Amino acid sequence: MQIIQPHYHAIARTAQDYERMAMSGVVAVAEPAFWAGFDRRYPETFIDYFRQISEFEPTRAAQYGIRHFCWVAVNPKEAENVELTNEVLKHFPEFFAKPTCLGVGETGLHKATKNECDSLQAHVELAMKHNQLVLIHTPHLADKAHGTKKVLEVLAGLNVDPQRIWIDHVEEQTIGPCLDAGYWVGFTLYPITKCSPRRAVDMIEKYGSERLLVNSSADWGPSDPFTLQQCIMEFRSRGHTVQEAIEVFHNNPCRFLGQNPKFDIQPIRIEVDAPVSV
Amino acid sequence: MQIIQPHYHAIARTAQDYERMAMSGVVAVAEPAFWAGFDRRYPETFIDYFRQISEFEPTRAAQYGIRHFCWVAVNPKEAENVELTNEVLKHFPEFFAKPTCLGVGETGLHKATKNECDSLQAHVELAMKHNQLVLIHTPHLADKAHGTKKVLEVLAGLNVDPQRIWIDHVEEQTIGPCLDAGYWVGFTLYPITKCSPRRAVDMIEKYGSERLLVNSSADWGPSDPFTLQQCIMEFRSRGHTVQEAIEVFHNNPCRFLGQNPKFDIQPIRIEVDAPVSV
Amino acid sequence: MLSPHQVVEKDYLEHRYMLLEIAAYLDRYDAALQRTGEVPVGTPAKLKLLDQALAVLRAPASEKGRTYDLLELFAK
Amino acid sequence: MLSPHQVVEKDYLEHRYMLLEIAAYLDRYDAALQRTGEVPVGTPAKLKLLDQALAVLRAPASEKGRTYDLLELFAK
Repeated sequence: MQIIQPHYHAIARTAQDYERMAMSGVVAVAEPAFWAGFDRRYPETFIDYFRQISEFEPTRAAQYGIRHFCWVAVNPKEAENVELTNEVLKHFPEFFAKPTCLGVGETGLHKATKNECDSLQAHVELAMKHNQLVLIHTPHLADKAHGTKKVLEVLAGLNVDPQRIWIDHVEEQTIGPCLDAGYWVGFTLYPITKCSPRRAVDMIEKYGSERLLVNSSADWGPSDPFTLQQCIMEFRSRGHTVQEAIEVFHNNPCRFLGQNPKFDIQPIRIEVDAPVSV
Repeated sequence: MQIIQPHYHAIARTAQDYERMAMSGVVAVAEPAFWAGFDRRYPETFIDYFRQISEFEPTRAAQYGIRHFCWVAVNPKEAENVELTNEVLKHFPEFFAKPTCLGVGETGLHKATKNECDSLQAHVELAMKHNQLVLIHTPHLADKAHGTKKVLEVLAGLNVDPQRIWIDHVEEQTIGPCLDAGYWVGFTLYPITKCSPRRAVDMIEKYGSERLLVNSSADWGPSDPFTLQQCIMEFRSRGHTVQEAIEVFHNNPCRFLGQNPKFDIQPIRIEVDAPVSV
Repeated sequence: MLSPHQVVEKDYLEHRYMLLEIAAYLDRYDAALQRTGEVPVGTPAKLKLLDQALAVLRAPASEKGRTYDLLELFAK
Repeated sequence: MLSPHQVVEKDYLEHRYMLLEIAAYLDRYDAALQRTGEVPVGTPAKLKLLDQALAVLRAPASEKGRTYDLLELFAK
């Protein structure tokens, strides 16, 4: 089946992952800027990181016939370093000009501190000023409810187009308010501890498939790109059609990401051709 | 680490499994005769199956430096066909003469019917008569408690050496009586639904590591040879030493299987050599 | 072997996750009832069994332990 | 979508398995206490939380559902 993986940290994943994704129908991935496992100290590191995901990583993906797009951001965990954040933000417009950069992400909150909220606001404002898409990370586990509420508060105070903002890592507790406020939402699927493929399908069945993206976990921690394909299997096993699956796992990413004209993959429909005469 | 996988259905597994097992330290596997997913009709099929696991499969394993041993049996599920069972049993002595055949297995019970019990008895008696080892399958899920009790009753009525009998697939509910009666016990680890690596380690910690074998699930159904290595990781992560792990996952199989002199892999001990002088 | 504190910490998140999965399973059944308008004749046997298992997990452990007791329950 | 009956049947064994895992986790804590002879000052917070979650799973579902309620509980 045709699949788009809209949130994928390729630099932390193997060539084999690319190969297996290609073989299972993945046609495109989009790579948000992420935390590296430690707090980086130098703006220069970020610039080189953005170069890596906007210049080098597309060549790696291309070897498997996969399109690669990216996003730029200072990670919420690093937003405590205000000077670093402001310095890096100055360079965003250079990357907005790259042919595969879709916008700002993943910005968002981790512990929802004052500095994090300021950084989130600065990220979103810069994106809106440059007509970019935004991908917002919400905290995990016990911090999720409070952090998501805070994200919504920060956004409510800004002049944004909600349709161009995707709030990621929603769960049963947080999906409602995000959809109600007009944003796109995303599920991130984990092999264990966080949102599972089954629970994601439950939420799709409950809330419908509009303004909704699904991505696997895929980073340097416990994660598995194939939780996305597991989710498609689960979705289909509950009696949903191939076309319904394509709407969620291929066409929805086209609809959201395609708001940036650089993302030129179009929604598709499976039609029965002229019947074979017997 | 040095690992022996004492219960492995190689004909249902891939060359990649062999390769990855070899790379993780597996030095030997033993393949009991299994059910094929449907009830076989012809004794001839069994003869060819026993030839496959006693003649061909060792050559496949050898390519990865893995020793391959086997066991012969009519599966409990097929014991309802009394004529078939009796016909196949006649051929066992030919296979007992093979250089890698360790005995009779997996016999045992599935639904604990009269015919199954008769077959189990005939299997065990034949093994004892020929001085062979015995591997006994116990039923899964809701049938396990009753089926295991019945296995112990059948064995109690026979003249057996308990030390040469391994009762497999024990869980918290059934391990006690099997050990108390002097038999060896085995845990079979599944990725889901049955005994997990963690629960197996719990039982090792509770009952000690004597007369105890651990094997992964590895057949044509949902199963994973690497649940065995997961179990070793879990065991080590709880503070048990490498040598303690070797006792359970390498030396215990040597102790049980080595009662048949064809199994000539010896227990090992990791010794610190002359210290490096600085 | 691990201390009691280490036991709790080591695998807490996985068991938290399992409880969420079980919650979602029960919610899924309710959602299916609501969707189909079906009025069940009592709780399905398997869900009753899970509920009894939850009761065992909440009660003080027996001498043989909760895992043993759950296996006994599921074998009925 | 699946019927209520199909929902129960499809994943029953996995959830049965998860309850056994949770039982073994609680047993493991008890075994560690017994082994170390440690006398805990009350139940650890995380185990209390799991017990509260078990209570939610046994109670009638709220309007928002059990998964929602468990997430709220775990976020406290």
